[in-house]
Amino acid sequence: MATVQTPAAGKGKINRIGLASQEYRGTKTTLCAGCGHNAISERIIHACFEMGIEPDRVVKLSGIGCSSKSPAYFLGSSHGFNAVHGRMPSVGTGAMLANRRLIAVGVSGDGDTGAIGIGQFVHLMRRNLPIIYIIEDNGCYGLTKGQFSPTADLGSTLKTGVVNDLPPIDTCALAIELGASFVARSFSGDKKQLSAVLKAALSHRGTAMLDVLSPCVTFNDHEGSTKSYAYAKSHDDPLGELDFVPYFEEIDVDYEPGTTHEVELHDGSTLYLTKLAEDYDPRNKLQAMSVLQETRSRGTFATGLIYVEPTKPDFLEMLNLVDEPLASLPQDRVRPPEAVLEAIMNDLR
Amino acid sequence: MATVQTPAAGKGKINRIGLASQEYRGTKTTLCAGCGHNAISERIIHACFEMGIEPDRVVKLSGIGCSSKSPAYFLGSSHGFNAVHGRMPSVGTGAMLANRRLIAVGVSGDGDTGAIGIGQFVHLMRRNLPIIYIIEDNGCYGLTKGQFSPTADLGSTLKTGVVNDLPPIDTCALAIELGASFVARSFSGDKKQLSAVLKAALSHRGTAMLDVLSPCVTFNDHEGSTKSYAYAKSHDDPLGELDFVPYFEEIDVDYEPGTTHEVELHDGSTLYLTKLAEDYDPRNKLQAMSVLQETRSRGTFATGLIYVEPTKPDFLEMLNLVDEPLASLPQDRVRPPEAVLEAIMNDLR
Amino acid sequence: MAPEVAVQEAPSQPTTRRIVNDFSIQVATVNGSGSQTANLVLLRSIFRMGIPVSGKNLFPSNIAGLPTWYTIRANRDGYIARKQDIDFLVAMNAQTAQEDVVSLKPGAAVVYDEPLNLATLRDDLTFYPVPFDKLVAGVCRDAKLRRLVRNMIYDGVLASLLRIDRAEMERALEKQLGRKPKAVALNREALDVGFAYAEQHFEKRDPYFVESMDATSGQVLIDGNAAAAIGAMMAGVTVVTWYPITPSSSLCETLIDYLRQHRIDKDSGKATFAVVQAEDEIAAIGMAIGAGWAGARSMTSTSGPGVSLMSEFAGLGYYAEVPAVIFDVQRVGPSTGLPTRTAQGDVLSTAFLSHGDTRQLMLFPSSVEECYSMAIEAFDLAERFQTPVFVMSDLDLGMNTWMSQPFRYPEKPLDRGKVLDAETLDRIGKFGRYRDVDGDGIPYRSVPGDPMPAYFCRGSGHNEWAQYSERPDDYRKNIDRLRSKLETARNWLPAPVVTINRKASIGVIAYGTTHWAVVESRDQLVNEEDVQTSYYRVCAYPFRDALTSFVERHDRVYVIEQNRDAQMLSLMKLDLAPELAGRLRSVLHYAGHPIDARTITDSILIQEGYRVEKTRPQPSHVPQSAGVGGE
Amino acid sequence: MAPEVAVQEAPSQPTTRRIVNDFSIQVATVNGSGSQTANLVLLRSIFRMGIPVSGKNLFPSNIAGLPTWYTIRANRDGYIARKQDIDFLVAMNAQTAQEDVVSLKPGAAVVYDEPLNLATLRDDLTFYPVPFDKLVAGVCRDAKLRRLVRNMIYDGVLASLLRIDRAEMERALEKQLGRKPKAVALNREALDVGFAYAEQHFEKRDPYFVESMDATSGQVLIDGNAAAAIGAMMAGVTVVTWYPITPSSSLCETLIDYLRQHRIDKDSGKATFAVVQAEDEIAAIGMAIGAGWAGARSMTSTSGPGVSLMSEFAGLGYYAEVPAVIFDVQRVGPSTGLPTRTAQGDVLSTAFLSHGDTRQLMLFPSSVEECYSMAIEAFDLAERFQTPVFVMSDLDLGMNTWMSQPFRYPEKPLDRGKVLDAETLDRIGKFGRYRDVDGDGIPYRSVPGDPMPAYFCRGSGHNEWAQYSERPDDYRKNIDRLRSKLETARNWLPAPVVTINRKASIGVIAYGTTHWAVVESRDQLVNEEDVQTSYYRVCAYPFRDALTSFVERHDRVYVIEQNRDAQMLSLMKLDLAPELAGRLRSVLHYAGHPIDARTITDSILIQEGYRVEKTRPQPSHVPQSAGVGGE
Ligand SMILES: Cc1ncc(C[n+]2csc(CCOP(=O)(O)OP(=O)(O)O)c2C)c(N)n1
Ligand SMILES: Cc1ncc(C[n+]2csc(CCOP(=O)(O)OP(=O)(O)O)c2C)c(N)n1
Ligand code: SF4
Ligand code: SF4
Ligand SMILES: [Mg+2]
Ligand SMILES: [Mg+2]
Repeated sequence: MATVQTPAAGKGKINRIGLASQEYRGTKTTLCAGCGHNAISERIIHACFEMGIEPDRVVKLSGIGCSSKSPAYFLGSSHGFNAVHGRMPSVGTGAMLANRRLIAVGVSGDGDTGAIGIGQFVHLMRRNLPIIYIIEDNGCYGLTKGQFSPTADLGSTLKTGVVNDLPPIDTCALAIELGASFVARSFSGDKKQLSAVLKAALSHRGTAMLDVLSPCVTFNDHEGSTKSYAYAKSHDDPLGELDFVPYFEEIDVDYEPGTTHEVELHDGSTLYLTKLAEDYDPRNKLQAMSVLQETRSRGTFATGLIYVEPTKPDFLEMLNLVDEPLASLPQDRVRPPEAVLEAIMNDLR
Repeated sequence: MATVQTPAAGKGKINRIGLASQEYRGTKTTLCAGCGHNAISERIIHACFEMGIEPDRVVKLSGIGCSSKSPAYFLGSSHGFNAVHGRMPSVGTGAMLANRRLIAVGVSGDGDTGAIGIGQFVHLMRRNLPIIYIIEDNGCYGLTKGQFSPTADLGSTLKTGVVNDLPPIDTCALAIELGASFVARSFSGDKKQLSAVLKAALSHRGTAMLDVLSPCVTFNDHEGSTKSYAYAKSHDDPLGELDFVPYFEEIDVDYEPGTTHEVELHDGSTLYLTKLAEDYDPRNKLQAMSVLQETRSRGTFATGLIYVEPTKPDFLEMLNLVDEPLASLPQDRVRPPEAVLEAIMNDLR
Repeated sequence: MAPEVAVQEAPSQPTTRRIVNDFSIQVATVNGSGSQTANLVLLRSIFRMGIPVSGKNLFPSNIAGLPTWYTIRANRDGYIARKQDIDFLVAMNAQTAQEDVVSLKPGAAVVYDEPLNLATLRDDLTFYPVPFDKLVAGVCRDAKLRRLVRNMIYDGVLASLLRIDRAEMERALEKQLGRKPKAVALNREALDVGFAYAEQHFEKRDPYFVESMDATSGQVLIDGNAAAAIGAMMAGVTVVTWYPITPSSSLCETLIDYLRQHRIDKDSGKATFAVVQAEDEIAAIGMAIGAGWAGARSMTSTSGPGVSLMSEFAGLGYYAEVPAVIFDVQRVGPSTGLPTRTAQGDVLSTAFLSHGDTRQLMLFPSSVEECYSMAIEAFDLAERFQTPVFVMSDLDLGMNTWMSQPFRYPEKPLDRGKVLDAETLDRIGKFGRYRDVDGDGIPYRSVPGDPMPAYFCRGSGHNEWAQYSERPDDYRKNIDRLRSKLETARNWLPAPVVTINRKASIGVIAYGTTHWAVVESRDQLVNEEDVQTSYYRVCAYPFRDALTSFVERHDRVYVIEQNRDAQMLSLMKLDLAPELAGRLRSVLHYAGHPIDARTITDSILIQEGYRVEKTRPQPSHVPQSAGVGGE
Repeated sequence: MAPEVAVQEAPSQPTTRRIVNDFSIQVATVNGSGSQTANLVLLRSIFRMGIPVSGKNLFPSNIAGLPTWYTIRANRDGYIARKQDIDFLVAMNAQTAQEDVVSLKPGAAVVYDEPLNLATLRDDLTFYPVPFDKLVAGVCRDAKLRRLVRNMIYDGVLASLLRIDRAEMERALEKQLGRKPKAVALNREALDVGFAYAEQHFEKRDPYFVESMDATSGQVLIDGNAAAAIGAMMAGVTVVTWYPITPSSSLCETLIDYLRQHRIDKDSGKATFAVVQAEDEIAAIGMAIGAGWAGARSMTSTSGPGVSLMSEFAGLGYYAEVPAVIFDVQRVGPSTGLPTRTAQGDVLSTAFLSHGDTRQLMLFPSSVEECYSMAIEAFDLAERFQTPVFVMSDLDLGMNTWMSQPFRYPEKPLDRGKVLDAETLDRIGKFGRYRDVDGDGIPYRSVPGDPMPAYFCRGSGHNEWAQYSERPDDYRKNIDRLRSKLETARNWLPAPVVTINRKASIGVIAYGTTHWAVVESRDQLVNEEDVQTSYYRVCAYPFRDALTSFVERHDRVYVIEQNRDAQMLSLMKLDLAPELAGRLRSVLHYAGHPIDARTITDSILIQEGYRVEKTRPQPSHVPQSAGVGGE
């Protein structure tokens, strides 16, 4: 659909491939006004526009839930598949197997992923499938009217006063433990960080798992909730500033040596992380796990890029697929010649 | 069934409740001769006998697989439920809800748990349901003839030479991350350790997750396998000696102060862990996670009690159930009186 | 600006016709706008005036911002099925107002939000414009509250126009907001303002009136999910496992509320029940099966997608013979389909749920009363037959508001089925878990923790002694017994409700919520064309033998259902002798809203060879929306 | 100690009857004892002598140590279905030997392991005791190898007794162990030893002989799973997702082997396919659906429990219109059932797989050849109709060894169905993913990554433009189109194979592996009682119209199937006019082993009013085992 025009810089109204930001929009949202999910859609639109992503290479994938509806609200000219509850990972895996050139953007909810979908989540992470996997995390089931999800914190309350007495599943810790090669946490209210994380995810090859706090204004934005805007704002614990420099831009940042970690991503883009009090290196798995545990026990949540392994082979590489999309291989490459059948038959006599 | 007789010490042929070890046996195994699973059954029989467990309080639960068959081969006079593939956790949860007085012994395989069952595994751990959850871990699907399971190590080979290129799921790390309150790893070939671990698990209240290496002699015991007897023997990395003293026995161990950790379990039994080079305290979650990661990266596997949180409330406690089994509550306690119905009706007018 | 005196563009003459206690009101709003209170107050106040009513909510599968319609039907003759035509529209939603108005039949009345300027659209309707914003501004300052209170104004307007008893309305309001006196006061003011505005500005030009009568006294208003919840509690349910899904969530949510109120042990303060929100439907049914095996009365509740996921476990339940109750509150499929619309589309797939010669038991409640009574019965049947029992409700029944006689306290004690005890063991000799001792196909069972002999329960082949077996004779004997067990069940399951009309050569068969439209349609058939019918209402599957004799009595039998594939008719075809199967005809309705009498009557008349005027195509009530949705 | 000259306790007279090329051999062993090589060598050597054969393995659901029976039927007339009676038993398994011998019909022959001492059991059989342990000790020292090689000795014995061509046997051995010369040598020695022993010690007293003929030349031996794998490869499958389960695992495992050999790009060394062992069946079908949506030819393979788990996704595939091929290699249910036994028990539940008016397409291969050709066709059909296609094989077909003409290279190019291209877009104007442009119910689709307009795929309600919609008219139009799409499919799906016998007033209907017993039974019916039949072999569901005319032609039609619930007959009842449905009768066989001709013949004769001698009850072939098992 989109004709690919080269450069023209992502500054004005047209991006490097000649598309206007408008062309990254979807249909009008039907989510509640103020829903965090809408803010995330905006960030996705923004990141794809700025990165000059070709919309016809993107597939949008989701399960079921308010969050899972949101792929309709961005990248309207990309294909999308709003599948069944909790099973986006398998559908996304199938799509990427069919066509390795696609850029998969998956959107799920904390219920969709953490409850019914946790099995597929585990195995997707383990496979390090190239996909951006976004959890729009509001600690509840929005679309079915506000029940606790498995990311709800211990002691968090529903509007009705019911208290959650199960510990939350930390999807970031799980993803790291299981082998995802890019794991971040962010907040729908933090435009800058979320943009940087999304762009970096777009530059990564492998599973980029983004747990994005995304308050449900209708069912989980009250006092007593640990996923409300107010709570998220005041307990956000950034691991450092993120600065993303895409591969197609001149690097003009200038950090004092020793103050940043510099992570080169798969497509040549670079991510700069300013070091805070603690010297946090997101390439260190153990540190990643312990910072998650530690912030959790402090009652805050670490945000930013938590873990990255930029060169880990992804699932499609391991399968040693031909370069072309399997989906469009012509008959003569997928149906062996008659001689093969004959040889097989001979062998069976 | 078993009439409970008090003491009489678990030494001779009769245990403290007056049962012979024979009475803890099941039907004859139909597993392959030499299968690790059989050795584990033996240990279960032994531990239940020595602990004087009442067979009619035990329910044996399993999914599908060679491992999942094994509940037929121990505790023949206990109820058992060989359910469907990967879903033992939910069936076990239901059973414990129905009757909180039961002692649940679940047996699963690495395929049954790690693949199809990982979702229910995650949520069982999170709930800390009182159950002993044993994974008989052979890194392959025995019953379907030897395919890799999700606990197969990177680089491990099948008999046919096929190499596994996905990282293993570490069920212990997962269980700890998710909230299980007792997590151990052992080896079917280590009678002493496995016995101690099983007895300690029987003394624990909450989820006791035991990942037990259990070589599949038919499909995964060759060179190149990291789950063979030989490999397991030579890469077993015990975290220390375990000494279990049941609550009904006089404590007559005598350790030099500072050389052991002493863990008191729910039923009053005590577990002594001799400290090795590293001072390992299984009550420290972070240490547990890092020892797992570290041994894994060294190519060995840590065995023994990896993590324990003896006083963590279990799922049934959180539900605030009456003391009696729900299953046998009489009608007058479960059907509210007519006045209640009338009041409800009145309210609807 | 709206003129001071509201213009009333309407058929120039006030009609002299009075249509009393026979009309539908439809309130078109936006969901999340809090109109539910106003609608329920309206419903209840008419109900409390003694007039039969029903209230149906047609809502989108999203949380806020999309069009929603609430329809109240009041009918002195007790017809409370959906009616195609709307007589009185309250148009609050700019998005749909035009379409809503265009689809009305001539002579209808419209109360509308004045700025929508609808009166110019048609000249065959009565319009009553109301400046809601202006009026609400006088009642309440707070913008958020205003949005909610605004709706109460149309209740006031309708009270004036339809002559609804204001005292009843206020009582209904108090009932609705009982525990929030401030809210009651505010809303009462809104009511007053609406009432006053209408009294002052409108001349009654439409023919619709409410008048007190005595057809509802003693009755209650309730939805089917709440009714089923009360039934489950009264059945002594002890283990409840669930996973949220529309339209079934409110069943378990209501049940939780009731259990917390009435099933906490007085002395200990502890619960005689366990409720678990499972991680998904597979876990939910797995827990229910595990609990049923261990002797609890267990249940779960779901809708189509959940039933599909439960398929493997449902087969285990059938084959290993484990009791469990599953409520399927049906919605429109296939797949995610229309999650907030009603259907009877899971009948066939549930009958054959799971691979390999599995069969399931189903109950079909038609009324909230039956949601209650069949919930109780389902637990008895599940334990009696040691198998999953599916209670097939639907969204219309489960989530809409129905009137009912108050539920009767159960007379029978709990039937825990054939649970082995010492006495029985003595009588039968050796315990064989799967032995057919009594010749009815139902074996005895023991339960973990009881003092009876244990057995090993499994989904793989087994013999009478519950031992693993691959022997052909063991397999066959067992599966034949399972079939005979279900044969025994036929005549234990709730009996059909049969009305034989001696003058009728035509029979009508229906089940579930279709019943209400059938009741009305049968009267239409007699009144309009003197077509006499008998009626057989199915209450359970497998069917009783009575089905055969019913079909035998009639030349043609219309099976009326809310799905595309004539699912119940299909099950009947499988059971009936072919000659009888040949008498079955279909009336199908599948578009998401509840079936109405007119659809049935017209379809039967056409099939019977009568000429039927083409009725105006049904309003579709759902404007195009490009949003992705669905649960 | 065995005497030097083996005692041959047998009917005292050597028979003069010669029964040539018409007998069943059954080898009773213990699984895991490595008898498979010996059995296949035996099978192949008879086959290579030109005699029609089939080989069936009756094995337990465990890995080692339980009884297993391998049955070879050789039949000069080409009847290769299972036969009830065993003519020649090789009794190697102490556990079952007694039962095995007791269940033989008089006159049968028994080769047995001497220490089992079976000869005293019956005096109406011919016994040939062989001291296997002693003989093998001479061949091989290594204990582990000995266990394997031991079996080859009975091949040698049988070669002598039945007069099997030893050269063919050696060639078969080489074929079987081709790449292991040492193993070949060792086994050849065992063959020789067995042969020599028999030559030296036995006088032929049974009537069974093998003689070369010419009925198999050019043919191949293969199992249905391998055949389907070759078909899938030839269909150009690109994405294969699976989860191990008996009896389907070998389908994907064989496919992987073939793909690795023949679908690696020469130049790049890279794969033109992706295979994923998924975490379970839900993921397997989810991946297949995702891949099908994105334009791949995708498939998965499973058995009953997997199909049940796939239910939700199958409904999504139907409603969102996504192609995928699912092989269901059926085993005995319900639930885990008998994982290593055969059945046709998933027919009904698959037809209605998923809630809410879902319907699925099914193909029914009867032969290995059709496993191949229908695999190819399934991919074309899935893409043509944009829906899941289920290929309903079974354990008997999938895992047993069948002879077949060599498979023909496909003549037709791949049919990728209605994939939108620029030209079509031009022709049809605006792209509407779910528009019925051609009046056949099949819309056009675009594929991610192609340059055509995109659309949003979903399992929730949608209109022609693939926009989310809850409108009743949109819903109804779409689901009616889906029905009409399946109507179109009727006459695209593989046609039934119909044999009209002008003399017949009786029809027979069968499908899948039941076919082979039907072929034989129809001849029995003619030969024994001159009962003439026509035959209609179903190849696909939904049925073609030809079904109606077939039933019309016949007074009574027997539907023969391997399940308890007459599942195919049920589907036919739903489709046929009642008058015709009334002509259907059932012959059912459900005990785990493949159906045989005698069962059919007797059942039809009885139903037709003939007197049939009660045949001796079938041996059950599976001794009691208390082990827990099942997959
Ligand atoms: C199989 C199945 N079960 C249940 C549902 C009902 N359902 C729809 S969305 C949802 C939860 C959504 O929660 P989450 O993923 O957190 O999304 P949110 O709405 O909070 O963004 C559920 C349970 C369904 N659609 N399908
Ligand atoms: C739904 C379903 N899918 C697949 C199977 C087939 N199956 C039986 S056992 C098994 C794997 C067993 O592996 P594991 O749990 O590791 O047990 P092991 O045999 O190795 O002890 C599989 C895939 C099944 N029974 N049910
Ligand atoms: S209900 Fe919550 S999650 Fe759903 S759209 Fe509204 S605010 Fe967002
Ligand atoms: S196949 Fe492997 S896991 Fe199964 S019984 Fe044999 S040795 Fe044990
Ligand atoms: Mg959520
Ligand atoms: Mg295993």
